[in-house]
Amino acid sequence: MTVFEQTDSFDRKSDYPISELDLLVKSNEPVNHEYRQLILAAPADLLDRCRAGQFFHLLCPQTADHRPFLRRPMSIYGFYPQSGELHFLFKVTGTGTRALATLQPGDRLSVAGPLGKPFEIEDSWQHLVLVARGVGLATLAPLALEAHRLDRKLTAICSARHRDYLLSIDYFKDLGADVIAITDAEGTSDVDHLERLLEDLVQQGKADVFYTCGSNRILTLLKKIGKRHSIPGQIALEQQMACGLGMCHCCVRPFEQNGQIVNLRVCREGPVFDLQAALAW
Amino acid sequence: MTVFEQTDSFDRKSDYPISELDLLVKSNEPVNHEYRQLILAAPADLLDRCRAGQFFHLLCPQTADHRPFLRRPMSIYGFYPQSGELHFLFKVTGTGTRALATLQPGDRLSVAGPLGKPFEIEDSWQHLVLVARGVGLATLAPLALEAHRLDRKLTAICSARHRDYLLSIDYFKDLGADVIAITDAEGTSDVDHLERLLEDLVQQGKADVFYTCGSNRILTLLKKIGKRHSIPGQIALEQQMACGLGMCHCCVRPFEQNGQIVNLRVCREGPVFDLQAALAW
Amino acid sequence: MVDLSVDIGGLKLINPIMPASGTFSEELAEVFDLERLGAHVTKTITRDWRNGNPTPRVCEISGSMLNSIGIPSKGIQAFLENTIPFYRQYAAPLVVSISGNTADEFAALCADISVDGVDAIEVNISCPNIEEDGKAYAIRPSTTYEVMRKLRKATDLPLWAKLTPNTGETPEVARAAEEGGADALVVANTILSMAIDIDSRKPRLGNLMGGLSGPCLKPISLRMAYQCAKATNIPVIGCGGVSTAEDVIEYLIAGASAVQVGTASFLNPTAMIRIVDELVAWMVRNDVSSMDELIGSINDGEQSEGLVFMESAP
Amino acid sequence: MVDLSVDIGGLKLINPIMPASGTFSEELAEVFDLERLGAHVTKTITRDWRNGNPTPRVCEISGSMLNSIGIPSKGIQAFLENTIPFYRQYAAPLVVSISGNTADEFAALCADISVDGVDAIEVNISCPNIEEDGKAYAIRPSTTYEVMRKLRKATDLPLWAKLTPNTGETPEVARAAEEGGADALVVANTILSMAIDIDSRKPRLGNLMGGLSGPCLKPISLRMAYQCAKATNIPVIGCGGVSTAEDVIEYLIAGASAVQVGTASFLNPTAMIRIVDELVAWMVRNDVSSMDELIGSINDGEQSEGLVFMESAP
Ligand SMILES: Cc1cc2nc3c(=O)[nH]c(=O)nc-3n(C[C@H](O)[C@H](O)[C@H](O)COP(=O)(O)OP(=O)(O)OC[C@H]3O[C@@H](n4cnc5c(N)ncnc54)[C@H](O)[C@@H]3O)c2cc1C
Ligand SMILES: Cc1cc2nc3c(=O)[nH]c(=O)nc-3n(C[C@H](O)[C@H](O)[C@H](O)COP(=O)(O)OP(=O)(O)OC[C@H]3O[C@@H](n4cnc5c(N)ncnc54)[C@H](O)[C@@H]3O)c2cc1C
Ligand SMILES: Cc1cc2nc3c(=O)[nH]c(=O)nc-3n(C[C@H](O)[C@H](O)[C@H](O)COP(=O)(O)O)c2cc1C
Ligand SMILES: Cc1cc2nc3c(=O)[nH]c(=O)nc-3n(C[C@H](O)[C@H](O)[C@H](O)COP(=O)(O)O)c2cc1C
Ligand code: FES
Ligand code: FES
Repeated sequence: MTVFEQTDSFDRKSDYPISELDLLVKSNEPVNHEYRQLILAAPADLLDRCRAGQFFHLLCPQTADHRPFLRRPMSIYGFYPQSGELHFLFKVTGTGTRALATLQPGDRLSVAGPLGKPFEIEDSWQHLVLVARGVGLATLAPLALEAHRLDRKLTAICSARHRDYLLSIDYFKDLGADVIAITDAEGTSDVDHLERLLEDLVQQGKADVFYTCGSNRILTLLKKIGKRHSIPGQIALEQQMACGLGMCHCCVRPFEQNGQIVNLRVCREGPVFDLQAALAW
Repeated sequence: MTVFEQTDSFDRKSDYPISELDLLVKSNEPVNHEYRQLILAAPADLLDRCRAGQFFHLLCPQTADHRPFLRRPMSIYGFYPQSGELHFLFKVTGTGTRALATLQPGDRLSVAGPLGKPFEIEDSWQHLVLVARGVGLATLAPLALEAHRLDRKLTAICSARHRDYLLSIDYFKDLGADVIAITDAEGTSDVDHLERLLEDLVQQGKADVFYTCGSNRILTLLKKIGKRHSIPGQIALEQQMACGLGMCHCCVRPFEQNGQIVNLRVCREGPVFDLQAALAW
Repeated sequence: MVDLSVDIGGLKLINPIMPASGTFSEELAEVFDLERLGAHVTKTITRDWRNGNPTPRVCEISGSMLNSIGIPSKGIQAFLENTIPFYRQYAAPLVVSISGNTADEFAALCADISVDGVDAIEVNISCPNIEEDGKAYAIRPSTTYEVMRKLRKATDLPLWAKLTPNTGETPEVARAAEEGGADALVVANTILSMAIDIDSRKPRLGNLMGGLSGPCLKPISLRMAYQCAKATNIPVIGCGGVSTAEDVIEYLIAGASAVQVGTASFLNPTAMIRIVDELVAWMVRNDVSSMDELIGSINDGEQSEGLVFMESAP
Repeated sequence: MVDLSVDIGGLKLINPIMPASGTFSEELAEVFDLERLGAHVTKTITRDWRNGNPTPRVCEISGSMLNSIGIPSKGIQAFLENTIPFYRQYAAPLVVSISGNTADEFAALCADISVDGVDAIEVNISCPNIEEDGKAYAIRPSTTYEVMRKLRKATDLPLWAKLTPNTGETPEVARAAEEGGADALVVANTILSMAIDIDSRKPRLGNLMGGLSGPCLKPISLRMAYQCAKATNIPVIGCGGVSTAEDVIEYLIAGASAVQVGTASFLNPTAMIRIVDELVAWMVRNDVSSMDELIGSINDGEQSEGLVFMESAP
């Protein structure tokens, strides 16, 4: 029979890779009329564990109008151990993100993470190509920082409906990336045009690997070009999540592995997957 | 087959006695460390319908810490058609009242009412005696105003643990009432002392009717004295409520009617009942 | 121009919104015009006077409430003398909810209440039945069928059977009610629940247990409404957690022809007319002009057949 | 000094807090020390590989959630090779949840999983059973008894029967499980529910229906835990909506000897250890030194006997 005193002495290790923490909101400002950037104050040891491509699971606040029940997954947009900041870039869409939008500096937000498999940058990948649209840029932004740190060349193809909606362009430029902006408004974002851009990069030897997230259209195209030229790739995917940790199996998506279709958990085996294994949906 | 346009035209009468309204909070200040006074801005036609002894059913706000589900009944502490104000005096006890305590000027509060049967003042009742303790004073306060309006004499016996907790004394005095304060601290609030006070009033011909609320001890005593001297009385009672209107039958209490014990709805047949019919509990 | 009318087994309602039994009474006429409701449904009555359960009769739990009122009743005489004449003022149909301790007593009450001014009888076969160890008729198909047969013989009025969620055989019970002669199903009553005060260690309801109603009940009743609509050919009236027009629409899409509103009227006495107004606004916004466009319009694909008889969570 | 230990039919737990099946996995070891839990309970497994249900597999509803995961399973082989060795690292007992399509298959799996490293078997008799029209065994006393008899013969390990709320016969089913050989009852699984997206008119779960879990379920499971504790002589493990120490205490007072925590771990991965800490703090504050002072300590007076078999809301 075991007898306790009120104690935490049972914690055998103190360095669990995943934390559940109430963090202080430093700011939560609109970036444009759909997106907001949320900056939390975070302890250095948490930020040290963050990697590009990982995400946090956020317990959005309860407001009079919005009562999200489950947590909401959000990619790490930036993690800065020096300044003690954790950044998210989010699009206000439904219940949870609307509640998130109400957070004020000084409020607290419960975060769980960092979660999931990060992007990989293999030693031989010197020229990285990143293709992103919309909120996908939030997920890919820290990859640019990592590429910069590792002194790799980076081309960022940023797609949006309109120049006004192009996010993070300056961020990528400041990190020394070649930025190619394509927009629906200018008619430069269609698949054919994107394919030509990518083929050019391949011809110039500037595409050792593709990184992307989200869009079906871009996935299909990148898979095709990747296969054609044997260029590897990684994609960050989304799926609705309950636990975010791997316990509930609600976040599965089908993938192709060794010629078979298998369900993998986006929160655990992902959110970053091999581009060729990912299936369009 | 009936065909609608979006319209309220089906409202055949526009003067329903009971309203459900979102009212503006004008103030919500602590009165002492347990009680708060809540002042709402209310339309004159609502205030015109209020009577002493009636109550409103309040939809307390949802806060991060408190999620009351049902409404909470609160006596009308004051109604002032001229200034357009509806007053409540409440004790912070549980979930609902704690949520109520968070209301800020400018917030809105949904109220349903006025509800229930008011106190009566018969023409022959010239000398009114009011005995109240704690939050009961909230319920009896508007009766003092009504007595003043009708030019009746009023003796208010106000009981509390300590002088510091005596509420509304000045309010009663300003309305010309004789105020007798009795407290536990001074040893003046016990039943025997109260009985002597009341007997004195009876002897002086200053007790045509008793009004009270709440306390079992006071109820038992007033019933005894009332019976002894054939003095009528009224008591405002409390019971947990769901609908507040008479629909759900959750708020019943037993009463003696024609020698039989019957369940009556506090929200509908009450909250004001004949003193002799009320049973101690 | 939108048409909110619905037809419940021959009974025409101007709109699909009506109160749930036990959460409505004459007093609500002091809050709004009762003529705006699709129907009026009375609190369940019994033949004789009944006191009801000990207090506390309600308690609130996380996001909903429990009740154990216990059907206090003034008996049939008072009902015939006071209640029916009151509702006669209105054109809206009057639905009288009744209950009985034995099937025969239940049927006799059904006959005696089939009077002028009553437009339909809702039989509350989801309350405890002393012939069956306190289990409700509607827990089992067999007892449902038997009591419905007797009730059917007792009246020519439309007969609505109110089902219980406290069963593992919803589709079978629904079919038994239909075969027994029900003209419509009210789906459903409250689900048996409990709450304990940890300080006093006493049950938070005077009667130990009570019924859960309100928002928490909605996904359960909605599932039952869907199952009942699939399993039978009679109209289903959804009941459980309705508090917005969206809730109504969800029930209609699932297959209900109308809904009853209970607990929401406690939180907002004007809830039902607000819901009617919101429903009209939604229809205008979404270009839906009649209830038929909604009722049973669920996109359930292939799955529906196999799954309607499922009674356990997958 | 407080003693949190409990005894579940001979199995000693250091405290009464353990995860609910399907809401726990090895990954939680990355969040806190799993040794702090009373037991480890695995996701239900089946003999063969199973894909699980189509997505969306969860949806949130007012104050709770629905799920229809559908028991995806890697099969027994992977489980024996990977999962059991993982949990062997810990002293906390390992409880393996299993299910089968037929009683015989179920029993065979039960035998095959009775290996070293497994401390108890939780039999999920609340999932659809193809021999009974998709109804779960635990919907009826008869099917409960039959499957439990077979399972009992298949293993010498402690056998925990996980009941379903989708029944009108909770006390009878509990007794059938006891008579069939269960050493403890887990009360209960999720309740069958549904939600519809009114814009697309599609069910909000890929599998049409799913199970309700979380706070909304608590008053229902608590009532069942109380009924089961009254109806049988075996320990009851409460499950449904536990998210605070107060919830645990409510279940213990109702008669449960331990509790399982499910949905709360999704909202707060550290919920279970927070609950253990809160429980200790509550006991210190309230001068309660052992679980025995709580278990079954409800002040239910005279009523309990008559009402425990009630299955309809009063
Ligand atoms: C790994 C990962 C990283 C993400 N990173 C970002 C990011 O950096 N910035 C950003 O704006 N968005 C991101 N998303 C999407 C974000 O999680 C959803 O926009 C958000 O959950 C929507 O919640 P809601 O309550 O506002 O919407 P609702 O539509 O009300 O949500 C209803 C339910 O669906 C789920 N859901 C809805 N859309 C999505 C979605 N696209 N992906 C997963 N679940 C969804 C919600 O979590 C919730 O459970 C990410 C998603 C994943 C899986
Ligand atoms: C007609 C009437 C008039 C009242 N007038 C006043 C007043 O003017 N000022 C004031 O401070 N209080 C008044 N009360 C009591 C007040 O309603 C309760 O204090 C309040 O409901 C407590 O709610 P809570 O959530 O803070 O407490 P909790 O204990 O958390 O409430 C739990 C439940 O019990 C009910 N409840 C608890 N105490 C009471 C009570 N004494 N009476 C009725 N229901 C109760 C609540 O409404 C709620 O449903 C009145 C009660 C009634 C019936
Ligand atoms: C206080 C109360 C009393 C009730 N009384 C009855 C009743 O007498 N007869 C009945 O059939 N149902 C009764 N019910 C159940 C309701 O009619 C309805 O089925 C249930 O509350 C679910 O609907 P809701 O979630 O909208 O409240 C009662 C419910 C409540 C909350
Ligand atoms: C996502 C999810 C998956 C579940 N999977 C299983 C399962 O495999 N086997 C089982 O017996 N119960 C399963 N359950 C039910 C839980 O074990 C538990 O009985 C239920 O969720 C109620 O507890 P809660 O309210 O604490 O979540 C699952 C529940 C959820 C939410
Ligand atoms: S969200 Fe639970 S397993 Fe991925
Ligand atoms: S509170 Fe509903 S009848 Fe009194």
